[in-house]
Amino acid sequence: MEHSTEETIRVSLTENAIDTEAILASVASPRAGAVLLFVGTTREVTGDRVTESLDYSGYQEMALEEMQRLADRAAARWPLSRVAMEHRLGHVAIGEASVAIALSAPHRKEAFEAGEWLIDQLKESVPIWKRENWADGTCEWVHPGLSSSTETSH
Amino acid sequence: MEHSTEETIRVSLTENAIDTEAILASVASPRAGAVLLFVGTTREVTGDRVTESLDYSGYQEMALEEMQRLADRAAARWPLSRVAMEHRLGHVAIGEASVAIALSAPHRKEAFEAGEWLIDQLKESVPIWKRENWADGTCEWVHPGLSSSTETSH
Amino acid sequence: MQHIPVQLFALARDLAGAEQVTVALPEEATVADLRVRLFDQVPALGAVGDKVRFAVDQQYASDEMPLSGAREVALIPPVSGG
Amino acid sequence: MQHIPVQLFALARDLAGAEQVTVALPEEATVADLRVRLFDQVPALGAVGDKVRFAVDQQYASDEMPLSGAREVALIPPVSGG
Repeated sequence: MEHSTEETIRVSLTENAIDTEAILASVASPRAGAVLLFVGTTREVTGDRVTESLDYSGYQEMALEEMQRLADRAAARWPLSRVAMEHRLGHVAIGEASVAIALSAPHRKEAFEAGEWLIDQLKESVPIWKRENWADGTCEWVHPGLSSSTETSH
Repeated sequence: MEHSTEETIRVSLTENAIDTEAILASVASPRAGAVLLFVGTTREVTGDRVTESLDYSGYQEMALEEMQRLADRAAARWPLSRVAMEHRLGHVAIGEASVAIALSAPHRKEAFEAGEWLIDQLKESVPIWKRENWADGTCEWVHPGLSSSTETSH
Repeated sequence: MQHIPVQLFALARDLAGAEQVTVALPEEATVADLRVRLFDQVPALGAVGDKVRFAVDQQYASDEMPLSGAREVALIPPVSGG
Repeated sequence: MQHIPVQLFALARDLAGAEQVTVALPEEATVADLRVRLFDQVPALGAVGDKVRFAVDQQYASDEMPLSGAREVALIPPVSGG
């Protein structure tokens, strides 16, 4: 599933392994002096619990729209050459990439700023949800700010 | 040419194209939630001058030592899982990578901070020099802070 | 009255036991009215409480936003992508 | 007296027309003494002026550092890698 309203910005969702090399290649630009790639991967241990795998679920149409809006805002705020964002959906094994953000810019400072801003914003607003499958056999949706999936409302 | 005193840090110099995928793969870690790759590439236009190509020359033994020292300092300052730094030497065409820095960390904030610090420091202290081959046929060593290669001393 | 299908995701979908819940509201209703009515109608959604946002036509919507003319409405519990 | 070969790079190498210049200095000489003597001996290096650093045994050295026992000395003009 892919969304590309401008040739300089590509956002996508995939049920397959994220191809970081293809994403890097997609932001190549002769005007760029800096290329930045951020990859978010599944950690095996969070606190004292062991994660066996993850499942990502998304409100797909809106997730693509929101990723496009974030990339547009980044491109308006920093002089970026190209931006690519891809998020994985479905079952994700430990150590595999769940998200990749790549961008190119004339200078490195703006590349780092824009890259960090994009992943921070993605985690705030793109409607995608992670379900942790713990090694003890239980699983749980992750909803930051909600104390627990089994607690009742406050 | 490669230098690897600890398995968590790899620094290298190469006269071949930088293999970004191999560098990314070398920092994979099950403890990492974040992987960052920075690639510096040759820009075609700097100000109003057109660059045709670059040649990088290094004090190789010290360059490797200095890259290792920077990576050690970064690993002491931030909780990093792995660090890889590679710099290209010799003739580099427009659009090709001259440097790549990859690292993995449990969390993204430290990955961005350490990545930006490493490239900033590398550009300050690693003894490697760039010669710009301009489209007009002239060429010039780049020595930041020196006004011109042809001026006499002050 | 308008009948608004509200899409549910993640824990909200599990709590409601449905991918979608339809809510009946007056024509002049806003997102705030939808919020009250939806939680009345499906008490199990209380577990996601007031941390949820609503999206109208694939954009986050303020509580004041009128729902008339909305093509697609969704309840968005706190997101955890990345 | 000690005879210290000083490695040159980039523009400094082009200016001196050599990859290395050997400087004779008293045993107790420091990096600061080397700096003065080298620029006296090879005036063409003046074009890189006082922006250069020196490395002793592959580490940047302060002006106060003594040169006795140094295995490798290099003149490091402002770097431009990256």
